[in-house]
Amino acid sequence: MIIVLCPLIVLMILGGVVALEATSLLSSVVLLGIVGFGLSAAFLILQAPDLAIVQIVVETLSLIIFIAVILKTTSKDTSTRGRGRTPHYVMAAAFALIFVLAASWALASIPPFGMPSLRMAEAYLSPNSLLQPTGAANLVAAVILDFRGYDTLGEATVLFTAVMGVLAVLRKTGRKP
Amino acid sequence: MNLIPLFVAIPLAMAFVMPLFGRLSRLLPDLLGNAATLALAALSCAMINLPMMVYKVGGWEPVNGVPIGIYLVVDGLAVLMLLIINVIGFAVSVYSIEYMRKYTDKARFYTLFLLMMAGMNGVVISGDMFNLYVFLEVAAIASYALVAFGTEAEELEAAFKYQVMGTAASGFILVGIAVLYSLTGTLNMADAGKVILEQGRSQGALFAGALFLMGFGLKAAIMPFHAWLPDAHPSAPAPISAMLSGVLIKAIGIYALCRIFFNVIGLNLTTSYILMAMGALSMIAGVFLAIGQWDMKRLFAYHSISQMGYVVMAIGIGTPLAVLGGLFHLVNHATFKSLLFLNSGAVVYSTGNRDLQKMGGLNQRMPVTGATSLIASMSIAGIPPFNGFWSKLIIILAAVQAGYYGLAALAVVGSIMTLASFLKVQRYGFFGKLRPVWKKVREAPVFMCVSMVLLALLCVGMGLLLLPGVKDGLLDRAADAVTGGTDYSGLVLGK
Amino acid sequence: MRGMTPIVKTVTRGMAGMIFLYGIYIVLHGHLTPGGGFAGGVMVAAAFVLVFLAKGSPEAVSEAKKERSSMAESLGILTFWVLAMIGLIGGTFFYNFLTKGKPFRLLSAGFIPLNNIAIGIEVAGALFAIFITLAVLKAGGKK
Amino acid sequence: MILLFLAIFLFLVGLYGVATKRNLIKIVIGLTIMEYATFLILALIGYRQGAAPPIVVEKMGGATFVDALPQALVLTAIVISLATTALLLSIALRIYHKYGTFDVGKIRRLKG
Repeated sequence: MIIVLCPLIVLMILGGVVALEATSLLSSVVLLGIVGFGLSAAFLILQAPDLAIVQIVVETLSLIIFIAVILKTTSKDTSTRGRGRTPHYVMAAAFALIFVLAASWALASIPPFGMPSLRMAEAYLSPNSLLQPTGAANLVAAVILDFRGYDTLGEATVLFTAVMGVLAVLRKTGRKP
Repeated sequence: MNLIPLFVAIPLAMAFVMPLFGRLSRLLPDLLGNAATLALAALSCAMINLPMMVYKVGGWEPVNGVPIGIYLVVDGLAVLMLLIINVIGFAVSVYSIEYMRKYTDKARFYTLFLLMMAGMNGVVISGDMFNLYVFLEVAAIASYALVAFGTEAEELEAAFKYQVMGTAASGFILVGIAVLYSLTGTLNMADAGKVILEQGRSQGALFAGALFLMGFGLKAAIMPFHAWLPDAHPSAPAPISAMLSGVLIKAIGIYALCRIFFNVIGLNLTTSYILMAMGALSMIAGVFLAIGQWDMKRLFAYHSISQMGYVVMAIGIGTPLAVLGGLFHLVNHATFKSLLFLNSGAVVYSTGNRDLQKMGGLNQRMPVTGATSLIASMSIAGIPPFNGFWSKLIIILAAVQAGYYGLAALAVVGSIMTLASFLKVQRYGFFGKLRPVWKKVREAPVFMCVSMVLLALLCVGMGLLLLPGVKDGLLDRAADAVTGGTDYSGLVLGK
Repeated sequence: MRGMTPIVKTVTRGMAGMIFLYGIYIVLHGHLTPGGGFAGGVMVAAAFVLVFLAKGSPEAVSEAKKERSSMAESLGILTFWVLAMIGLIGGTFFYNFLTKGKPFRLLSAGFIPLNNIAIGIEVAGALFAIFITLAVLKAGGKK
Repeated sequence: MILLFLAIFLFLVGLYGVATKRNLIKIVIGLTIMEYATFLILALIGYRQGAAPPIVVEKMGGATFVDALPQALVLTAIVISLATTALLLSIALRIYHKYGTFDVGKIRRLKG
């Protein structure tokens, strides 16, 4: 389990770093795919088929959107390393160091991997699950659409908001003359 | 029938209907938008003086005492926030009827505006961490789009910066939720608070607290995390600036911070020192940055950072009096800061200019705008008898009472500097000699004036909230909800 | 936007149909098997995107398509809202008011399949609208 | 534990991209990586040793399932992330039309 996941996540990290450092935006978007599809494989290993499916289709579609944008504009990363940015990098490194130390200090107190505490989820996963109260065989669907359906309304609203935002931002003229 | 879900359901319904029918008539978007905000304002007024309510969405009863569905909780603090959001929202939507004529696609503007209202209401009534996150994103994404609504270079850049920082903040919040879920096994805030209390506050909880502080601190623009605000708030259309500065940073920043720190994780001495330090820093640095600005809206935006500093500092002090003062200041700031931004919008509407150096004497041509802005300026500067004076007085008294003399002195200094910078606004903007360029300037249209006068009346009348009978119903209850701390879980879950 | 060669168009038409059907299958079986309204909705949107890319629509047509998919999105999310509100009228927001039926059948789990369909429509409309908006945008302003 | 660490490291890689890259598309990519890392963290938290995926199949015994709740949260968060990315990209596209570049250094208010 860990033996499979560890290299996968390391691969994702490497993919992420290379994607950020590539000079061509098109290749960096494609390299982002390593992270995305790697994530989907990780979901599959972590016994989350729902997430794996969604992640694959979303990754594909967001790749299309990224590429559509880049083809309309430019694929060269011409950005310069602005002058006097060294303090910036030092601060970022210091923050990362503090963050990692704090995380390692904190993660000692959470339950070990593979043994989550199921306080709220107990009811969703009752051993007698044939009789679980929603009657759905897919427990994730039962959670997102029934137990936490209100969240899903919010989620759908976020997507709706984003579409309204995209349509508003990309309309032809913003102000009346 | 319990009405709590309507706070989210009404604006959402109007927002969903708008793209379908908004094109049919010119008046329809205005009508639908204002009807929704009016209904919300009425609904929130009906919530005053009701006892604390817990609403179980989907009718899922707790199993073995553990909540399994999403809870909506309306307690004193939530009622206070609902009032601010919906009353200011109503005033702003009335104002937008005229103001947004300058922009195209009004239907989409109202859609996004209502979605933002729904998001904020959802954050405030939620009793569940992840639900809070989802509605926070609704409000935040709507606000990103609204900042970019004019689609000019300035607006787009500000929106991009705002959204990048906001999304990073959301990432921190989500990791914080993950850590807290792993620790407690529940997402319900009351239940999580109970578990943390039983386990003792472990390292994981503190780490989650730090993540939340970064995330919500960024959304509230407290000082080390403020970089986006002075760009985003001035760039937005004026009604949206008023909403962002007046309400949004409070609803998805300060409110969420209070909820998590006081009611779930529980405040300890370190966190309260951190909050006080961040608050004092924002208070002083914000006002010093503000006083040098010549762009009217930018000056107001820096003052938002500074005034939020007062609130955060007072909440960090944590004594009942300080919390009361902080919350009162929060309400007051919502009224006068949104009024100031609406004033600046009226000036921009009539003159097309927001540079103080080019204004002057506008009082002669725009009496309503001038008078209301004078009231708002005196309120924010803390001149008696306006509302800002009382809340600042309470905060300073509370700081002295708790033995933080330094903080009290800083608060006084901040207040004096605020007065100075608003004297500057009045002197250069509205008093003095009228420049020949502005000889033909006309007062803003009637709906804009109505909404500004409404907010000005609130500014004058808000001091009444401190009267004994009124105070118990609203402010005391809100302060109790905060200072009650982890009693929250007992109240929500029932003994 | 120009279209592609006839071979591409023909193959795409067949492929897109299959993707579309598979998307609908995923939506309808969301409560039984992995997937659901969201995954299925994205697939349906992807089928439309495929056809769009192969054919290349003139901009006048795309504008109408954008309006229509935005309206489909509104209708989908409005349906979801109505399903939640029926619960409120009966007593509780989001109350699962339908009979649960027999487990493992297509018609089971109360309103979950209906919700899945509503979300599927919403997501498909939303993503296609985003795609069209980005695709037909003409470069304006300074270049 | 090591897995969570690696996930947090991925989060920091994304943050590094957001904080230091000077190209709008690269910044968006950095944000996407950050979000992916949070999904991974959530999925790791919900995993149970030796448990089945949370789909009930007919005639199965009393199997244990992995925690379905974090999975539901990730599902919601994926949609939110997609929505954010789309909006951010369209703003970036519009900025490109104004300036003809994605370079932060050449865009007036984004310097620094």
